[in-house]
Amino acid sequence: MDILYKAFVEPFLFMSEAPDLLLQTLWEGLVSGVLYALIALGFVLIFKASGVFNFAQGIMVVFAALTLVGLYEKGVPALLALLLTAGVMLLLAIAVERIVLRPLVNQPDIILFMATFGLTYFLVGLGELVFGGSPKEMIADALYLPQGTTELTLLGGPVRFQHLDIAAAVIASIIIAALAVFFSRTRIGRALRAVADSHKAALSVGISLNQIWVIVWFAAGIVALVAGIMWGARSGVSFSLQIIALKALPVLILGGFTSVPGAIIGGLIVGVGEKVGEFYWGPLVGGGIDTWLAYVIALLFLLYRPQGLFGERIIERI
Amino acid sequence: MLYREAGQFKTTYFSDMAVFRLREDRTGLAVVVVAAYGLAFVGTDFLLQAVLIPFLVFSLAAIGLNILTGYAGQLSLGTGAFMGVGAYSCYKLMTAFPDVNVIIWILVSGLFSAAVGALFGLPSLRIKGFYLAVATLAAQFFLQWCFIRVPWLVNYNVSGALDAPLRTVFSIPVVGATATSQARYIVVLTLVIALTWLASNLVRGRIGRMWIAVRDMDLAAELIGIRPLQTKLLAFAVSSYYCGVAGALMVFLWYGGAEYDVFNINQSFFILFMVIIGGLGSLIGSFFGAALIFIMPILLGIILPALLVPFGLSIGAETIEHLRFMIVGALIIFFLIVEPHGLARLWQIGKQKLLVWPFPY
Amino acid sequence: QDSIYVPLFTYRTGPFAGSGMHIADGMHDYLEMLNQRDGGIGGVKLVIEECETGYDTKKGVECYEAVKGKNPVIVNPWSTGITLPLIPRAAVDKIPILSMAYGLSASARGDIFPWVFNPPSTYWDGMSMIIKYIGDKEGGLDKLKGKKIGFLHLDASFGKEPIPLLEELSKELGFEVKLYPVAAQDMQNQSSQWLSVRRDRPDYMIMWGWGSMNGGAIKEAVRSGYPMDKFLSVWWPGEDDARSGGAGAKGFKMLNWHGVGTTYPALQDIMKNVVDKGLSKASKEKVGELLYNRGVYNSLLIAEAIANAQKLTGKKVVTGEDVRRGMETIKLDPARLKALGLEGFADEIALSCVDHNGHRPAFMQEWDGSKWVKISDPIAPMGDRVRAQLEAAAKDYAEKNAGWPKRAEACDKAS
Amino acid sequence: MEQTTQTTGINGVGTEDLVLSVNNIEVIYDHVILVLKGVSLNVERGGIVALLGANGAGKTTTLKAISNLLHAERGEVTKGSITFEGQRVDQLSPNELVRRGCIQVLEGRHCFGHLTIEENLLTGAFTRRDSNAAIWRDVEAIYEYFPRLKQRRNAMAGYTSGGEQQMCAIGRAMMSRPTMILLDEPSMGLAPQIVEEIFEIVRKLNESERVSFLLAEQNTNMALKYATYGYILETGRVVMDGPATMLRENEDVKEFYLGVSEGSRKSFREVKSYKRRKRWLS
Amino acid sequence: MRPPLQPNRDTDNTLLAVENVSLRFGGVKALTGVSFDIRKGEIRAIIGPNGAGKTSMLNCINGFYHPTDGRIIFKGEMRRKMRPHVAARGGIARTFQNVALFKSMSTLDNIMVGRSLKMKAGFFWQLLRYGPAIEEEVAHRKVVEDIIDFLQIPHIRRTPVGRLPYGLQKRVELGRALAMEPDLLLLDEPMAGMNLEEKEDMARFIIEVNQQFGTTVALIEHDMSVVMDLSDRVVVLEYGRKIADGTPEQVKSDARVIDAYLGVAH
Ligand SMILES: Nc1ncnc2c1ncn2[C@@H]1O[C@H](COP(=O)(O)OP(=O)(O)OP(=O)(O)O)[C@@H](O)[C@H]1O
Ligand SMILES: Nc1ncnc2c1ncn2[C@@H]1O[C@H](COP(=O)(O)OP(=O)(O)OP(=O)(O)O)[C@@H](O)[C@H]1O
Ligand SMILES: [Mg+2]
Ligand SMILES: [Mg+2]
Repeated sequence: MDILYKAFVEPFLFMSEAPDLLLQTLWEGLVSGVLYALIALGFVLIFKASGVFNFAQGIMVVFAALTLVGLYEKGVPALLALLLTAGVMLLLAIAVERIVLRPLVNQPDIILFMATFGLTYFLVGLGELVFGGSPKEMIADALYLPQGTTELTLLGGPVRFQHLDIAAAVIASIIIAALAVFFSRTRIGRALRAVADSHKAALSVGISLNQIWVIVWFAAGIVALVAGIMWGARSGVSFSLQIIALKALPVLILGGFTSVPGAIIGGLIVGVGEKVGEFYWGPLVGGGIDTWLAYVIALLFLLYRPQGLFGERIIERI
Repeated sequence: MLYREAGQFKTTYFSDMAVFRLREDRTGLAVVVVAAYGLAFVGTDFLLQAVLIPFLVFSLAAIGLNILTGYAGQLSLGTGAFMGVGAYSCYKLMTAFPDVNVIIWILVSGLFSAAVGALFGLPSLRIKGFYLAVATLAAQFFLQWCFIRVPWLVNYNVSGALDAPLRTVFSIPVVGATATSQARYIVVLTLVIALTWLASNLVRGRIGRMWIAVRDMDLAAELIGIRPLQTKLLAFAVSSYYCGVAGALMVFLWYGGAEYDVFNINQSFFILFMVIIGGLGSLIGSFFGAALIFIMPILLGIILPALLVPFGLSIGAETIEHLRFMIVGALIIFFLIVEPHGLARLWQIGKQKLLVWPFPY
Repeated sequence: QDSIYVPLFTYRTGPFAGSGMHIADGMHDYLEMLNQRDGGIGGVKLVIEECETGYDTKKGVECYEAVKGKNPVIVNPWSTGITLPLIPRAAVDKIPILSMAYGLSASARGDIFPWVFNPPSTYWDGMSMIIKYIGDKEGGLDKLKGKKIGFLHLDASFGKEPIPLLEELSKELGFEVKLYPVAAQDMQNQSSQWLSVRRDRPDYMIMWGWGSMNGGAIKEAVRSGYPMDKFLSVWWPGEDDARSGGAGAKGFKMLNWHGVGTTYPALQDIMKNVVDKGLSKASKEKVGELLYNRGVYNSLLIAEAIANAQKLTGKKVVTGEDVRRGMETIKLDPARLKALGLEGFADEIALSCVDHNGHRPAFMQEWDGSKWVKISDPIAPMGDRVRAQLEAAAKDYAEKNAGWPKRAEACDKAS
Repeated sequence: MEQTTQTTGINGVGTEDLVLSVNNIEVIYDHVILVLKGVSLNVERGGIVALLGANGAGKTTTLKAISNLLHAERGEVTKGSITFEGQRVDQLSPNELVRRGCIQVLEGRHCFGHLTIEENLLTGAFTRRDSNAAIWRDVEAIYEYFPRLKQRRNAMAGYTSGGEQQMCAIGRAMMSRPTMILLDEPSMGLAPQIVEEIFEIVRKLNESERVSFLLAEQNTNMALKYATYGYILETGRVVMDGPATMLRENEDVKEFYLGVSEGSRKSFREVKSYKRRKRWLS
Repeated sequence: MRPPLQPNRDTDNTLLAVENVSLRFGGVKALTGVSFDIRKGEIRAIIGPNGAGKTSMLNCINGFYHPTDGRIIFKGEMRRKMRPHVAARGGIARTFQNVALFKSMSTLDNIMVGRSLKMKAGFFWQLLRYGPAIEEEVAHRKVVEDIIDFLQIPHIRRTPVGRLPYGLQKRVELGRALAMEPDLLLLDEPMAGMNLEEKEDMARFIIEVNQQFGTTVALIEHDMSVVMDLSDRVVVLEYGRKIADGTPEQVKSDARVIDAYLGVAH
């Protein structure tokens, strides 16, 4: 009885008692959601456009952020460093296409997935070789990212909003809107979806996989750079950041591998669900449940919709 | 003419259905097995303890995952956790009943992991492909959380970790501080050979065919009367059984004590990669994969410095590590490009070429 | 063989590299300094070899097996996860293990773990010191009644180890404990934990973290406006971690037991003989930082144990077995420290066959925005309490590891 | 129809008039499986060439070798050469070939399942640089050829029927405005009416826009009715070739491919099994 | 044309009755109120233009689609929401329009999978591959070899079917369906992509199966000569509705059928 009360009544009582905390929790959830979505977006781009599940997205985030900071430390002005980093991501995209993807065209998804794992290994080694293993600070000021905090008294309590988080939310929304339009409205966007469906058929109608792949990997590289800047400004830039990419998985799956808006909605659901769950129900079992809560949330949604909320329908025909 | 199919006729279906249809293959296998046992007596501690035992353990786990992912086509990222279930239940069993032969408990602990695996396999009826990975990821993180949060699992150990009490087989210690690497190796080798044999029986029979059918086209499989859920769950259970046993072997015969962290998501990925690079749907591929993913970095760690020293380049351990990462990554990509279907296929092609040798086709 | 082989398990790669590399540099540079300055120890050159573990148990065990054949005199796993599987092996292979202020706390009991050393203090010591410090600030331990103390820890055995003690103390002293576990994959993503902190409003926060968890926590604490002077940590954060919190991190406190900076003659020697000669991987400004000096302390113990072993056995080239004895006879009193060029670097410490830890006091230091400032006298651990934990743990280990060998090694007297 | 055949006889045509010429190619799959053992064929400008042969003869493989799609299946051309419009194309990427005007309709449909029928058609125009208006005009033209597609234009291709997908695949290829189309089993799975329709389209494109065709087809009857020239492939070798009219008169072709032995068509009911089975077993 | 040796073909002998079946996917009406029956032992053809709903009809019969309306009675039992594997157990086997073989398996194994339903040895025997497991394996292998011989494909016994040319894949698929020893065999365009000779082979197999084992066959095919020669009765669908039903001769001369499907009279 007591346990039922604790599980089903108390949390809600608490929510109504301290609405300011609820608001703060929701805000934190939204912000983490946006940040997860930024990472997930990189996955979506590549998956949607080539059917490749890119395991290396996490390390690409780290790699981009490290390059940016590394260049800055070498004395390159921040904005130039940003441009140069974009250039590096382009080179990476070209190299990946040449060396990894081109020879593996038309192979099963899981093989390409494995290849991106090889890429991850390679990038980890290369990144550490070039930049060393020590954590670095993101050059948030030099990039004119707002710092600071606004504390508002809302619903009877102080609620804090980090300016950085607001910036992240705005930037992420812009990117996502732009990509969503790109995919559904443009010629290249359509070609990207075609490639994801079938390499073979795409080849046969003259879509240049090579070109397409460079484009999406570059786009994913840019998204990784943005994610790297945002995450870096929040948590510092180090190789352990790549672990966070794992959190992008439930987001991705929840939203559907192929949906750009799905990434953001999935991110928000996971972010908010995780924070609210941990905040109100975590203490019941000793806390730390946000390590798996996201996956369980995703699983529940999947049982209802096996292709994720916005994923393309899984075609089952015979 | 070392390797020829010609002249070896099968007069019964029975002999035609043997695993190794060619005499040469059978001899080859016998040689390998004998050599493997032989290594126990000539191998150094390093070879046995740091190379062969883990290699065998990973091969077993890879066989487990291969059954699920390679044969039945269900992608799983929860291998680490399922190994953990095996290890923790083995610990509970062998501390609760210390007098029973530990090998029995190792084998029994797999059953617990099988049950847990089947439970987490339930969503596979509805969820497929990469999406299914989330169900297994949920298993991975949830179970890992349990390992650390349920102190009962480690008998309320102050260290919160698993340790390996002394256990003997025929009064030779095989688990615990005093067990020699020889003894451990022989136990692991024997178990791995036995379980591999059973797995090969299974995958060649009706059940194996049903798994492959579900993998290749689950809709068609259902239309010819295969119950998809049962078949998938069976694959989850059998696969988790193997992983569980591998987990128990890993903790008690290799590490000799471990924290919950050894069952983390990286472990799951690690084994998945062995399976893919070795060859999905191939038992021998599991061994190849384990060798490539586990042993190759060790070799590189030994070879690289030796290679670089003559050039007057003395480089630090971390640079070697970085190079090792890069080379392993590059090699993985290289092997995939050479043969996307894994080392097992490469092996097969090699044999085929040998069969027609000296003609090119 | 006319050299002594000292393998160093290090991690300059992987998620914990940010902490690991400074430690590695400190360890390496001190030993290298001895080589350069004195030609080794007792005239025998040290062969220093790093083995990269990446903080990964699998690779750590592999490193162990790889160095085992080369007659290592001591092994420093630098990871609790790696230490655990090595403990039973060490006894068989006769290689001492030095897990300096980490690892299995029970291994402080030399009578049960003759091959394992974890000076200068256990985590229980550390926790009791922090509580004592908080009590002092509040004006007495009895003032803790009704207070709320949050415990932010890595969700692993390392982070969980002090919990039983903390809970016991809470019962006795009447304060409330709130636990905030951080999973390894969420080290840099602690907003959930800090939200809960905002909900619970603990009067003090105690942190037990490693790697990027420390920096992440400090950042989040600053972000969520937690008063930094109430935020205390065990001895693992470094300058990088504190710096990442920016100006807001000022006031953050942590336990420490050794000096920072390069004012000590031995560190000057390191500068001169190693860093300036380009033999170090550390950049100049990192020399003398907290974790660097932690590594130096680690090597100080190794070197001292080797020197002791040489004295005890009369041999020049000593083995692991000898160094184990050397370790047990470590006695670093102020005079000895001064002789080593480390006057005032650390509190004195003496180990024995029974006590492999020392249970030395540590002091509290505070981040002033750019460096650590010592702000307290040495705080002694709550001896009795810690002893009780230790007894129980040691007994527990021996019981659960049926067949755990009785100590057969003879006992040496410190010279 | 007879006229077409006669006006564009193959003999005596100079190489500059060959759109496509395949020279003695050999194809190996997976490094060990030898499938084509020296196949040569020519397609002259404005020709319709039929590629006939039993299952597994290597028709599909030949077409894929030409359009360079073999790489994607781990097959490779190990000998011989292929020229299109007078230039070697064996090393070109498939999309470059499409850009130059040679497109293949894959056997077994291969529509983009998650794209709608209309989007499928539009991807066909990927390599074109013309205005949107021109592209939409062509889409409408295809809807005119296949009214069924128009009805289902907004359906996801993966959910359409087999025949609808086949039409979609053919329409999609036509969208690239090619000068040469490699058609692999265009009639498979189509209703008789549509089959006629397709061959009529082939003829129309051929006549009005001088599009050349190489078609692998099992429906020999139809193929030889519309083609100008034919090759018969058996186990990776060309065993017979000649103008369509000639092939149609050949006794063997009649018996094995057209099913008119002794003057009239046999009923499928009366087929006996004593036929020359050996041909399977080589 | 066909030999008049059909002994018991009266209406009581209905094996399967489709009554008023409708099937909708969102706005698409794949089938609208279709009724017909299949009698024991006959060869029943279903024809119609592309997208008429033929494949969907077969999918309803073996439980892959569930009709939105109407009912299907098989062997006197009405089943509404039947899972495909239940249908298979009940004796319905089929081949598919887009070949649905298990690509990585050999011909032999593909057909062996078809025997799965008939194999009973338990898990533990399978593990040991001993006793009942191996006896059963050998026994069924014999049956499968017979099927392979019957279909004249012994030379591709061990080839992974993914590598086979299309026509042979269709044949293997038939083999797999036969291995199930079905009462009702559904064939979806079994002769697509075959040349004449191969069609003749296929026709012979179908007739032999029908006559020797008395298997009832439902057949979709676009090649009119095949349909006319083989089938006892023909259903014609257009836009999901039945527009004709009768003997081949009746259907062939039906004006609506000519108009909708055949084009020119054949
Ligand atoms: N990917 C592949 N790997 C190995 N062998 C293949 C592959 N694709 C085709 N083959 C083999 O190549 C031969 C020729 O096949 P191809 O598909 O070209 O025949 P086809 O003439 O088009 O037959 P169909 O009329 O059935 O389509 C066959 O024997 C087939 O087994
Ligand atoms: N799962 C589905 N979802 C949506 N529409 C479907 C689905 N299955 C079939 N359809 C539609 O129903 C109609 C009938 O399809 P069906 O496959 O039964 O045609 P068919 O008669 O077999 O044609 P064909 O001869 O071309 O194979 C088609 O228009 C198709 O697009
Ligand atoms: Mg073909
Ligand atoms: Mg159909």
